[in-house]
Amino acid sequence: MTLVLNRMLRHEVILGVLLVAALIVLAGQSEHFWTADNLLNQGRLMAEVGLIALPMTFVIVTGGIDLSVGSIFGLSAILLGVFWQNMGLPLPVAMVAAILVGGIAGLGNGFIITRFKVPPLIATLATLALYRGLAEGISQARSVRGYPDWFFGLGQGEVLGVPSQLWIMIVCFVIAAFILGLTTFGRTTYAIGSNEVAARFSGLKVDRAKLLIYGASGLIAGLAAVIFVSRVSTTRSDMGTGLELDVITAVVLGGTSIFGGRGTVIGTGLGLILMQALKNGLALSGVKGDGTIVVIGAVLIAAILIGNLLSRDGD
Amino acid sequence: MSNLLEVSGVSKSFGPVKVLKEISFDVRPGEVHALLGENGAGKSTLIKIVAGVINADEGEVRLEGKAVRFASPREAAAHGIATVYQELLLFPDLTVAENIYLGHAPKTRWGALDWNAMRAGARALLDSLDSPDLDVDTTVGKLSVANRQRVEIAKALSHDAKLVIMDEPTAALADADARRLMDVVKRLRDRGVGIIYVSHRLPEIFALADRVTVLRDGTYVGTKPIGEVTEGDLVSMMVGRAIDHLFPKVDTTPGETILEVKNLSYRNTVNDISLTVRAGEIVGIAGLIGAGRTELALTIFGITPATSGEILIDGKPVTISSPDDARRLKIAYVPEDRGSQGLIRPQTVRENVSLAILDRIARAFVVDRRQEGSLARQAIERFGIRTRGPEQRVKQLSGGNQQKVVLAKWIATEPRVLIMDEPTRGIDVGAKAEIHALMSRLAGQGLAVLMISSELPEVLGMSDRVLVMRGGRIVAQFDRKDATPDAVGAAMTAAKAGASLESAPLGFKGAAAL
Amino acid sequence: MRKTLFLTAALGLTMGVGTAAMADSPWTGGDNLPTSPLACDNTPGAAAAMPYDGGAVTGAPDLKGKPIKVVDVPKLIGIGYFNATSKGIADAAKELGNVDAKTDGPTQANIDQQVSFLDNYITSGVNGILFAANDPVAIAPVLKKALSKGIHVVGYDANSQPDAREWFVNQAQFNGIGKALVDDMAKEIGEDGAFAIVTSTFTTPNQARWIAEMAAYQAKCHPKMKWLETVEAQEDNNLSFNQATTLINKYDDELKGIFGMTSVATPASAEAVTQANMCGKIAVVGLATPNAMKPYVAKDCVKSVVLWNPVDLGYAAMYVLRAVVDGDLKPGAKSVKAGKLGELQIINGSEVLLGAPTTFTKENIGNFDF
Amino acid sequence: MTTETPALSRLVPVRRWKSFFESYGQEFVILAALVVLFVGVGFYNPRFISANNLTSMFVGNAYIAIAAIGMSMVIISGNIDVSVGSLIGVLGTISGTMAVNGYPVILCWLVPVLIGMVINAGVGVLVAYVKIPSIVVTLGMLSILKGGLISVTGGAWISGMPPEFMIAQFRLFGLPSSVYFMVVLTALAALWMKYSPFGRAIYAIGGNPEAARVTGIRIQPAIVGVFTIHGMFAGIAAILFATQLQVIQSTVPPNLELTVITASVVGGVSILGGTGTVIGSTLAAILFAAIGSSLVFLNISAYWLRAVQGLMILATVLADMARRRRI
Repeated sequence: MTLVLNRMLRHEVILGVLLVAALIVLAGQSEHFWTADNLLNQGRLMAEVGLIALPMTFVIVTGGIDLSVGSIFGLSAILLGVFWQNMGLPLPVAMVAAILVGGIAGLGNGFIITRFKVPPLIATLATLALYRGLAEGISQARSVRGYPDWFFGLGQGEVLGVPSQLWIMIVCFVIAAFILGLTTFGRTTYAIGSNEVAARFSGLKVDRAKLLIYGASGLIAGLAAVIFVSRVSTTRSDMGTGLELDVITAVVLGGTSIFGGRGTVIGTGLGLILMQALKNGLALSGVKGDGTIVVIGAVLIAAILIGNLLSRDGD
Repeated sequence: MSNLLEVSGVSKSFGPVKVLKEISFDVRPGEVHALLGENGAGKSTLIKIVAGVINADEGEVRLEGKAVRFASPREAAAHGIATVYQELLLFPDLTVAENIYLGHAPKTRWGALDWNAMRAGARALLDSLDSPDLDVDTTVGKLSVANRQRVEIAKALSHDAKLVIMDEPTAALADADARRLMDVVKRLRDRGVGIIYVSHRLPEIFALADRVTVLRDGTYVGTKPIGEVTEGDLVSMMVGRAIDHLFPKVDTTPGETILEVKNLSYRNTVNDISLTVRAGEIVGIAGLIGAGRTELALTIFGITPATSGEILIDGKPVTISSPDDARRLKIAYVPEDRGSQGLIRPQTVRENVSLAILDRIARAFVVDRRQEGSLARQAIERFGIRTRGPEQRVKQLSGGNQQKVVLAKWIATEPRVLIMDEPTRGIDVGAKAEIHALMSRLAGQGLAVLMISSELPEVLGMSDRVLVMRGGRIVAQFDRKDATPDAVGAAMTAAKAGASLESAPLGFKGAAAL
Repeated sequence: MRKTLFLTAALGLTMGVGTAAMADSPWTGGDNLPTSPLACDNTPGAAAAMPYDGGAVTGAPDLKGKPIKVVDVPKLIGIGYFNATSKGIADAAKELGNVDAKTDGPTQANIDQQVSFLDNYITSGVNGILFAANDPVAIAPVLKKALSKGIHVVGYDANSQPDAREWFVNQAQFNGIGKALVDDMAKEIGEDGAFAIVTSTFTTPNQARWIAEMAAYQAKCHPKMKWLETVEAQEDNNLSFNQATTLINKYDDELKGIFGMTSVATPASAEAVTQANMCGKIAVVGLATPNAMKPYVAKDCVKSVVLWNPVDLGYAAMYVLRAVVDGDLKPGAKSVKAGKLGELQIINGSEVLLGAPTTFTKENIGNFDF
Repeated sequence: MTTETPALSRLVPVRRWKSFFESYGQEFVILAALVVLFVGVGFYNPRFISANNLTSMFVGNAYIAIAAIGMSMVIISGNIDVSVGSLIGVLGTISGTMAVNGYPVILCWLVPVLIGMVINAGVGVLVAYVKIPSIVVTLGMLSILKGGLISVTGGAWISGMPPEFMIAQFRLFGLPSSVYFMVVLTALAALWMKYSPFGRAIYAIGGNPEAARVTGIRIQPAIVGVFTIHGMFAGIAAILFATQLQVIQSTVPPNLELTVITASVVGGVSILGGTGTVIGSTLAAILFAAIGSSLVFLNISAYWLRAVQGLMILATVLADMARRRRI
């Protein structure tokens, strides 16, 4: 059993070591880094990317990819404002509706991918442009502001001293880890990514699973958008631009194979934390933003490289 | 006469499995040297070593007296060795002409590829294969399997080869095409080319070969001039044991009809099929490649839902529009291609065995690992899967054990109808007998078994009834006692039974084994 | 053929939708906030005295005269304009001698990243923050957090909500810019000329504000001028160039002038006019930094460029921040001293006015290097 | 040719129109869409199809078409490059900086192209030999190049390049040089892809790597080669990009990689590898330019541009799927 665990978690172990090393170095660079305040705050800042990375892990484990999450994020954000201000819906209803629209947009991706057998990269490249265009067209580039105070509790408030969105993220993280690791749905996800034909031939509901996964990806992007709007108190149609690259980087850094079939939610969590720790820690130790980007790119390649080299003599 | 090719003491292992053990044989110029052996005997591996695709672990290959060790197929080709592969290594998006000349295309004075010469050459080659109907400008992806085979052969011929290796070139060809090909082979031979010819069609070998070498389970059995052996000799050299063991069919009394299919059609590949399978009965389906057998199975199993017709289980009509539907109706399908359709190769035995019954071993969607583990251990024991344990990845198992995993996965669903497509393709003789025994035992327990096989001995040895398909239709039906190789073979190829040996090419493997 | 149908249908559909959307909103690119156009002559706008409406810092240590650490987070880094403000800040810091200032920020004008940058610097413990907001509302929470941690906050270029910072250095009032630009254009192309606008994006607050003020002022004071359309071009050189060229092609002789609303769009528009050989026939008026405009001004393709001096803007912002830290600038003050710029006037409660925008012409443009 | 093939005197029938149409189906569709667009919008506003506007459409987007040539090759080989936008930004900046610092103009043009080839050869090595998926390598490169560029330059604008450096502004027979570059490079690349063994090898690797290996194609060097050539096209695109205007923004052009990938895909290059032509991607780049321009002429707000692009990709891909299924 330990042997199996080792094999399954090899990348996670490498990543964990990297993370610990990074944390130690970063903490040595700035006394502000290793403080509860800073760490909790980082949790707040990474909540949106973190949330979207969870369904993205599923997507990539099935061998797919979803480039449209940033655009769905923008679309949901804009619609939250439009539903609430222009259509006069009560804010809670508008929130739910905006999240649902995200889910529908995600289902749209899933539909194109399963029904027409369009490769996910292309399908979501198309909807990346399409959903962003809709967001811009619908909003006519106007921002919606002036939300009631209670709404900001979601993105700016705290529960038991921990940022509220961090709770949401932790709950979603546990649920995602549970689903992918322990349930029949998780097994189906891995089976699809390893060998979609064999999964289909084994009587698994492949299309339904993919539809659900892409739908969830959109839904969570919508949820993240609502949280984000609450954090920054305004909606704009350009929100979430380029978000997909951050999310995919975190997931791939977390050891999920871009070819599918391999990856864990725990790995994604580690990848996320490593990324955020680098962003924050390097900034605190005086490295500028552009330098941080370089380091993250290099760490991404290095992590996969090390993983490849180690697995070569493993298998 | 000096030897064109000499292979001496060649061994090769893949991981823990030793697939070739000290093989030696030789080929002379202007000779057709048949290579014979059961599936899994190591013929393909041996051919790949000669063709430079893989390297031998031990031993030596000498070409025209000089020791050679090819780093790549291109190097082998440069030395005048051309190969027609069994698994048709073509480029579906490229044209016929280009597929033939890729890698050694004619060039113009300026070094550009000469497409006109390429197309003219391809045309000429195909004409010499009596295939004037094949358009050199169409993409290979649009061709039928038989036509792709012709392209593959033309590709090998396009090299100015001293030695041509043909790996079951006639397997997918109908009678007339096969004869046409044999003419081509003879022409090559007369020109002084040495030919390694792999085929299961014994009559073909007798008509064509000068000498024959037999392999069994990766070992060299012997080389004989064709005149010195009979079919019976070759079969016993190949199989090396009594056939009774290979086909341990237990006589059963079939019970109620479980599966009934009425006028089932799928597009134009499955035409108006009607059949019944009863409990405890094994119904074999024979036919050539492309006869629509697998397509029929896929339609019953819901991968390609029927476009018309009816499927009945226990006399009640059912709708099967997905494999999931079929699974719920207790229909199981062990597919033709283990690697790509049957198994999740990177996953463990445990994960594969539970794949089709995940919902049943789950409590509130959570997979019960303990139950899963015991299921896997039971399967390992019951099916005699040779593995280090439930946590071994299936890609590390041998072909026969992989097939047992697929079978175990489906038996776990407690099916009432079991469809097996090429159940023993590419697995060694011992495992073959085990699979057959399992099949027989399952039927004995009341399963309705529908078996598709291209190995006529298997069909004849295991079936209670034999159906023959051709062109997507069922063209003949035999009871076990009436199913002779001649009769079934003739039905498959639409030739009259009792025709001469050469004109009754049996499109199946090891036909004369019975 | 089916594919062609597909494509045509998709195109048709989208264009139909697009046109419909266009039809019910004659959109100029301005925002929907109230405007306050200035008088057509040169009467200065009445600066209504307002009480201080900026935020208050809590628990700030007394650092009067002591060295402080300051970070400047502009909208984005890597464009000429903010390089210039950053230079001004550095100059001022050097002059003051007791300030350690650095500039850091996102590579795209992205609110999320800007907020993250500010957050990190708050944690790392700076004494003062200078900012140019990508979104006045989105940036407010993090700035308030800074104030609550005893960090002094001064904005420049693009404001936030007033209560999220202490002071804002206003380079020029929106209605002032609107008037200057439209008056310049009218002078060059006449009272009945037609013009178009190349802006960054319709969501950029400053640009949207200026356009709204321009539209109001034009309607009031130059009613016969024809407003053709406004196109978006991000902060992207090549896109701005393409858009300007397309406008020239589309309107041909009808188009007499192009407004460039950003320091990227103006030189790109000038380049488009130059490459179309329309120098002298199409006027380019806009906001731009002198360095980028020198080639066009030298060739007489562009007569004048309006811009406050961004180096001065950064310089002033740095001085204002130092004054706040030292306690020299308190709510209710009427003016503040800013080094070589002298006394700067305080308007609108908590805004420091930089002064009149500079007009760069062939004669003086060589004197500026930013 | 082999000696054993019988006489070649038998005439091969000329390629039938149908099969020609089949292999260039996507190109015809895009051409048709272009014609529809030109006729439709030209009818609405004749100035859309004035020589001036057509020229500016080509000029302003030639660099995208050129970058898409290399991208098409990479995708045909079964890989992808999401870092091309950053690479173009970096190379453009290098070129401009050299020009301002007085290096000979020839070097200012050649050195960035060479650097692009070296960088992408490195990417190719990581993909082919270290076996890291191309999307991961280039995702990493995207960050490294983008961040690195700004770290080094601070995003300062580069201006004051000598006029003889501005190659994109040279004119020949009244047409700007970028148009010639686009047409000539597309034609050369198309011929090369069609008539060179290496070009065919790219198709073979993307179509069926296992078969390619058995056919004797050395896959790993070929992949490195494809990325290197892609680097060359990115370098040329960067030079045109940098010399189009008097000023170089030394940052990474936003979303350029997506535009380039989209041009390739809409041009008929299958993301699964093995099919497509560089002519298609150039046509698609022109189509996008035309759509962008037409929106201004049709008075459609630029808000909808992205939505139209998204629908275009979907329509193209769905139609392609439908066409394939029918065959």
